[in-house]
Amino acid sequence: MINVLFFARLREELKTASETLDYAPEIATVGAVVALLRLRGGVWQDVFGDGQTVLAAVNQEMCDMDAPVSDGDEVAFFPPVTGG
Amino acid sequence: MINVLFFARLREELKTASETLDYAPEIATVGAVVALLRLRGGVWQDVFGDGQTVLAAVNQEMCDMDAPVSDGDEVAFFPPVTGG
Amino acid sequence: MNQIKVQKEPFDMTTIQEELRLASPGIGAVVTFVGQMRDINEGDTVSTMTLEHYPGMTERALQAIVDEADERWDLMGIRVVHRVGPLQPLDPIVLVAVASAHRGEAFQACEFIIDYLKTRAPFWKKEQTPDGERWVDARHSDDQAESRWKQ
Amino acid sequence: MNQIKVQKEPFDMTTIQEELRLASPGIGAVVTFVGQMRDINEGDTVSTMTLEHYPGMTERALQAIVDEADERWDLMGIRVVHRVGPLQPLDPIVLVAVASAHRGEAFQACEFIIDYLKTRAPFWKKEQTPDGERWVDARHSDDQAESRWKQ
Repeated sequence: MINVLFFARLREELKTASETLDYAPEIATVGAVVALLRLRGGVWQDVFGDGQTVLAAVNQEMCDMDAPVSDGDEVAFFPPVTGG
Repeated sequence: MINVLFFARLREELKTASETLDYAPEIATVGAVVALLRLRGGVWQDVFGDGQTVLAAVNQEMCDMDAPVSDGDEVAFFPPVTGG
Repeated sequence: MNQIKVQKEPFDMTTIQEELRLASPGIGAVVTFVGQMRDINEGDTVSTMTLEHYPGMTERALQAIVDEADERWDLMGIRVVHRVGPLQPLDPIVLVAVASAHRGEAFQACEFIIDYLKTRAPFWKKEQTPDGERWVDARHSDDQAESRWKQ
Repeated sequence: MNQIKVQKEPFDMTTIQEELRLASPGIGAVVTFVGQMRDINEGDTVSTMTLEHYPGMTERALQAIVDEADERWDLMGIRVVHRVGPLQPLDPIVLVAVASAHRGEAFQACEFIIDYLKTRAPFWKKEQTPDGERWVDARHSDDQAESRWKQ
């Protein structure tokens, strides 16, 4: 299982804050998780589409799309941060 | 008349905080005032001697040795500042 | 020695700064940055702001930034406090305070921490304006500010 | 909008910072520098320090520095408070606080003001150490810090 979280604009547009995905070797990187989500079409394709800046974190560490994903990981997606 | 002030280490070494000098055209610059004081010899020569860093202000504005001095001015001498 | 807090409640700047500066008589300089909510952004009036964050990751990200500052400079204490939840104009949003023996290091570390926080800590601002709600966009100037520190 | 004070009495950082930051809801950043007395200088224990100044010129020099900061950057308020007379370790000596819409300007102006104060404002420190009294020497590093701002 992979716990997937969405924050801020993404959470609102996707109308979900979190979901769990069954782990499979096909989603062994962050980019592969994104590709899987995009396949759902509609708003998923929009949010994760080309030209969108989506940041990712695995187990609460920011990472790029090549970062590995293992069974049990927490994978989060969110827009560029704007705190401070 | 020129009101001459001494601060900090200079005040202590010269054992005086202020004095007044009669104005004369020969002391029309800060450097000329320094030369006059140095002529007194002893501690005056030490304090204003070569190799000593003495800062000056005319009418409460820091200035260099070429700065003009007029009758009625306040001329101050002091070591490099160390506040803050 | 260093403290990081993420909280809904207002923070007390005085207590934080006093506790930091009194920690050692070897401290010669304390530099404090306070970021507060402005009533205007990109030309529009903003009446309220809501700060969302990623609990857990936020603290880790702030800790990593503070640890990096501590490695780069010779410091004697760091405090970072960031508010989340609803905020009004003039409310302090974030405080970064750094103590050191000499001022140069405190200034650099304080600015470094807030620059990195702006691009690396998972906070998101949503503004309420007369035209409705909107998410605040990331600023290019914040990316530039961060990139200064990469040598 | 700007305030300069030279005083024997301790100052209240909280009141100064609060009054500054609440002056306008357009203020987004407040950077504060506090310099405080260290119990050690050049390897020696310092029990007390006495700050002498040049009344009249001090205020003029500080005003000139603050005016120059105001010209160089887009600021929304400046406070400078400097103590004179006897001080103990951990006593705040000087506070410089700068408010602006955005943080970059507040950081730069605050550091500029303290750098210039260190080389241009007529204050002199005398330390009491176990070996007796001594005047503090000017630091070369302060001249270097000042020269950064001359472009």
